[in-house]
Amino acid sequence: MINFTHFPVIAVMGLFLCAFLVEIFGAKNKYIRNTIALVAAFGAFALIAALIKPVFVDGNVISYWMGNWTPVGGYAIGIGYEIDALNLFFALLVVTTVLLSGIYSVKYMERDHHLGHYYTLYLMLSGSVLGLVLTGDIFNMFVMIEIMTFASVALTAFRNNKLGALEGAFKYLIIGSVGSSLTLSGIALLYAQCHTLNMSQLSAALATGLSPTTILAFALMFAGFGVKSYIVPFHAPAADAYMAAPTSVSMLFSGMVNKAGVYGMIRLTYVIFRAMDLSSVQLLLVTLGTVTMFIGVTMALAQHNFKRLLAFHSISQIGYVITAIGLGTALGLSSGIFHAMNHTLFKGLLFLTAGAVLYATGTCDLDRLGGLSKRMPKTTICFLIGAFSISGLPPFNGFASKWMIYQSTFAKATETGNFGYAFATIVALVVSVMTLASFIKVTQAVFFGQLPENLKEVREVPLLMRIPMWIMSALCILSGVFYNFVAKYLLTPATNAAFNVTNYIDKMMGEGYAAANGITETAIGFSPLDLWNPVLWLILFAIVLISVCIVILTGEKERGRTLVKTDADPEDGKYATFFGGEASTHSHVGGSDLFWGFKHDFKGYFKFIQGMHSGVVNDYALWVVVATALITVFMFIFVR
Amino acid sequence: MITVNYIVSVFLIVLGLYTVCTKKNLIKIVLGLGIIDYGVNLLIVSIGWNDGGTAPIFTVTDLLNGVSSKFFVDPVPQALTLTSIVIGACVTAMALSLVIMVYRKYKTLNADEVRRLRG
Amino acid sequence: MFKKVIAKSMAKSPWIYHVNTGSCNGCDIELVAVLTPRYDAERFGFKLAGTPRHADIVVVSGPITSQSKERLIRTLEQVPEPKCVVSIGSCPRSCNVFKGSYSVEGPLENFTHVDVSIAGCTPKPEAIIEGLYKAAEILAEKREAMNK
Amino acid sequence: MEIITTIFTNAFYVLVFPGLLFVAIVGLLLAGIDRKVLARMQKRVGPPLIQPFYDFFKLMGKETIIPHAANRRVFLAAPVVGFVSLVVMMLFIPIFGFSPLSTNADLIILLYLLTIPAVALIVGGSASGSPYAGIGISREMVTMMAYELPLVIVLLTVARKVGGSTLCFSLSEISLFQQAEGSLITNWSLIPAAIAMLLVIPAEVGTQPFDVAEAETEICEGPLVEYSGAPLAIFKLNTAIKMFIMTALFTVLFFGGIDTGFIALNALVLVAICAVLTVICMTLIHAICARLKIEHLFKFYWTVVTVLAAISLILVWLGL
Repeated sequence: MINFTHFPVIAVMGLFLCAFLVEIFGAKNKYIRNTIALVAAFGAFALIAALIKPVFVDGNVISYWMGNWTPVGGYAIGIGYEIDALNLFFALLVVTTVLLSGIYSVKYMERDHHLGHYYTLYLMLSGSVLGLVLTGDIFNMFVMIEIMTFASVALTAFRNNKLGALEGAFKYLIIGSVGSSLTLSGIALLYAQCHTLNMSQLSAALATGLSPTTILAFALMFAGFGVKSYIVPFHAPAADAYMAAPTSVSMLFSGMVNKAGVYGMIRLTYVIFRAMDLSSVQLLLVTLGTVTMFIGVTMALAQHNFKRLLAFHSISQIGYVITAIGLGTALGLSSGIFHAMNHTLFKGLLFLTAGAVLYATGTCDLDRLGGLSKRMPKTTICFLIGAFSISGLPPFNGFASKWMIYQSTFAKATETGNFGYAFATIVALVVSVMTLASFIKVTQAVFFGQLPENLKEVREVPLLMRIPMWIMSALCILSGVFYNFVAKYLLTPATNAAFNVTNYIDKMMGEGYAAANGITETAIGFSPLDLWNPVLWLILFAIVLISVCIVILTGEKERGRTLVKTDADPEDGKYATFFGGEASTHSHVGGSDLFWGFKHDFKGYFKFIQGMHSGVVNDYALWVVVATALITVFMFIFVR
Repeated sequence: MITVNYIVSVFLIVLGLYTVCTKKNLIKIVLGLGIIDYGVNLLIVSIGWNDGGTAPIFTVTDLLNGVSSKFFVDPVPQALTLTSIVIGACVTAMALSLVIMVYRKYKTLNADEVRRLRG
Repeated sequence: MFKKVIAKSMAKSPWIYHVNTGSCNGCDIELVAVLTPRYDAERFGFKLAGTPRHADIVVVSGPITSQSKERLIRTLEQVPEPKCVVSIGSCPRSCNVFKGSYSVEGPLENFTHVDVSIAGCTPKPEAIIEGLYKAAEILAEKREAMNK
Repeated sequence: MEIITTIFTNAFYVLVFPGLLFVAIVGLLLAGIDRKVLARMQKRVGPPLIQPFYDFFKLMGKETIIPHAANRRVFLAAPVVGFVSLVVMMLFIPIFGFSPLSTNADLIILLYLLTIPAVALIVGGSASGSPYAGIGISREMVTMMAYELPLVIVLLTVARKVGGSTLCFSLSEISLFQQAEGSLITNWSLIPAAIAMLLVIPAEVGTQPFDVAEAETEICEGPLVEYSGAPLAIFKLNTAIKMFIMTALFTVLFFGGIDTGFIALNALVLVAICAVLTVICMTLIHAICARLKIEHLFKFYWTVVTVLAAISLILVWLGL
């Protein structure tokens, strides 16, 4: 019998330990360096994956007290780790991202210097996010947030010979620190009221109702986690940092750093304050989420840089997640975390393809790329899978989660009779189409169209960079096709865990503690609806595809059609692009030329929103302050 | 009076936020962050204060006599403050090093001119 | 059976791509007149295609000028097999009044095989329809020849 | 034995009726009706009714040219993927009660399946490497953004109307509801939505006033510029099938509930209604309108059509 209780803390500590071992032993030798980093990443992955059985399948909650400081007299002073299905769900996302990013970094970062520092920071970032997700102590969570901010900032500025990197890192640091200060003040106020830092005890202590102090704490922490998950008024530095960081790090940012913010938000609203049955909090989250997804996607439509475009899409997709978890229903939460998972997968994949393009060509400027599908066919296929997933085309995973989000928002609208939620559904659907539009723009500008002269010699990226992309692509397809499996074994336990606060408190503080403090909620036993059957659909698709292919491809002789010529002479005018009879010249329709009609109709809006993203750090800080003030006022007026 | 502490800490936080939002000099922005940190630290330390309490230190006799009846200040916020101070120092160091690098590349400390990433 | 259906369809649905190689626009107007309600070439399945990739019949009007020669040849190359070339009017046949000009390269026969040549300056729409109809039949024959 | 029968029936559903063969024939027939009626409206004789079949077989027999700038695999796969998704879509649409693949999420699945042929056209055009196609796909995408918003609102309206407080995305349930309560078109609060849907159909299919993406006179057929032979034939077939699918969807949403008792007769009634709808919403508008500019198209859909659809949604929401 293996004792699983030690696994989470070993995973976190192992990552931190290896972070320093890399610097000590691997500063000179790249093999030692890579080995240590990959072993640490894989070790964390294995340790967390080993917890699937006890937590997801058996339904246990694992608790661990640092130094065995168990609660005495109903007061938890020591730092505790508590792993229920919700934590573990996010922890799995974190370790998967870390492992794949680690494999990708080996080749991607090989041209950089001082890689010892890179791996130290990389492992520290991973360890801190894993610790943030697994911890049951709110001050420990804050410390992990701070370590996460440092590591992120340092990694953003890692290629400090580039102008954007320093600037992005500086903005990220300023806004991030303001956000963590907000969180810390919230924690301090909570401590003043409840005299505890343990999340389960806080939850029990707050059961008696909210006082003005705790409402202020709630507002401040809400804003603090908002900054960490980059919902709209707080989103500006994220776009800069994602763009400026090395791509393997951008993938970490969008795959786990902002998922950590989302996790904090769920923990805060569902478990600590148990505020999700308040319609005002629901309305606040759904409004923020809807605005986030719309502004994110419209900003993405206006971008000229591949990575910056992806960064704005990250913001937009987080809007979906926040909208869904803001509904406060079981279906809403499960669709929200499902979309968070899918976002990790497909956005990670897209960042990796962006990194591959950057590695191969040296630029991410949409106006200077084109026609790369001829030179990098494998990357192109991965990109298309990612793009179709994020746009929610069936049978990819984005479709499954988005469809759940529409279902849950509209169900919420019909339940409450509030038309605003139906509006959220419509916005979500339209944003989905706009997402597709902006990825069509990337497809046309980077992978299809005509190959510029200076990119004729581009080669496909090395195998070690393609492996993570293939894994991500496979996960994108599998989690879309076997959606029922994911929903049954991952989403349902996680959703039930978030709602089953009693179990969470009792496991940590001792049996009967929750009931003694007046929390009598029981498990809701949620199970997702059997919405559609993608496997059947896929089989049908295959039947039709095969029959069509038989007719088209094998019927060639019967119809006497001349064969498709593949090895035609490049100089042959017959196979040249049609230019109205002119000789073929390089004439590429780049990214910025697309969607003219759309932008023309909304030129006022685009001018305004692009002007708002002024790039001045003071403006961004002002947004944070104003938004925090508004959230605080809203909470004081409406939260009871 | 403990109320003064709260007022001053809120004042410091607001002052820091004001600095971050309005001052265009990058170093002043970093200083603003520091002021916010001090305000939050003061807030946390004040929370643990108990009027008339002693330091939370037990002598051997106290322990031998069983549970102490002594009234002491809450030690946890002080531990939190120490952590927070360390983190604040790290933030400042990190930010200042970034400012130095930015100055080398951009030849300016004006926030209005450090804005290549926008739109 | 497939072959027969395709060969029959080939004659029933010829799509036209029109190239003006320096015409005076007279023939072009007559070609458009063919599609008007009065003559209605669409009843035979004729349709103007937007690109040579879709075309079956390339209609050339005007003498071949030095500017248009290369472009014409390139366009003709880009039409998928089987294809027909039809010339309208006297200019592609003989260069008409433009013969001898420094910028005229000569009649269309010099550069490509012409399947149907419709005479007249300008030919009447009825004549154009008949010529195109003949071209469509030639198209079907070419298609059947490809089967062997 | 049982399994073999099941496989055989399913294969019949997918390949013959109401799948591949049925949609292809009816789609091409509708396209023929469209062309014939258009010709009669313009006092022409017009092509024979089976002209689209001729076009299709002719294109199948032509040479397929793949340009150098094109990505060969994507270029060839795009039309097939679009075609397959259209065939699968037909399996979700009940022919007055008969639908082999109906689930409780039909409408959303259809909404997404409808985008796949358009995406296939866009990706295929993009893969051909022509700048004309580049302009074409940008217009196609903007068109798609334009009609998607009213379409979403129309579908939500119907779902709300049929499902009441628990909304109903299942097309067979929508059919059953109409059998019990009469066709939805007779409900006055849904008439604006029906008009909006009628206006969405031509943009979805890409017929005359809304065919900015394939404007053959200005950008040489847009995304199709480099296509020839069999892939082009399949794209043309896709357009024809889309015509049928969209009108059939309209029929199910607003004229559902007609049931003669025989599947074959039901299918005939469906085709007849589809033909009438095709004439109304495509041929008629085609005959009287000139092509719009792309920004005008976008403005039209996001103002006039969206407002019509939204009026219906609000009326239905208020319980009228």
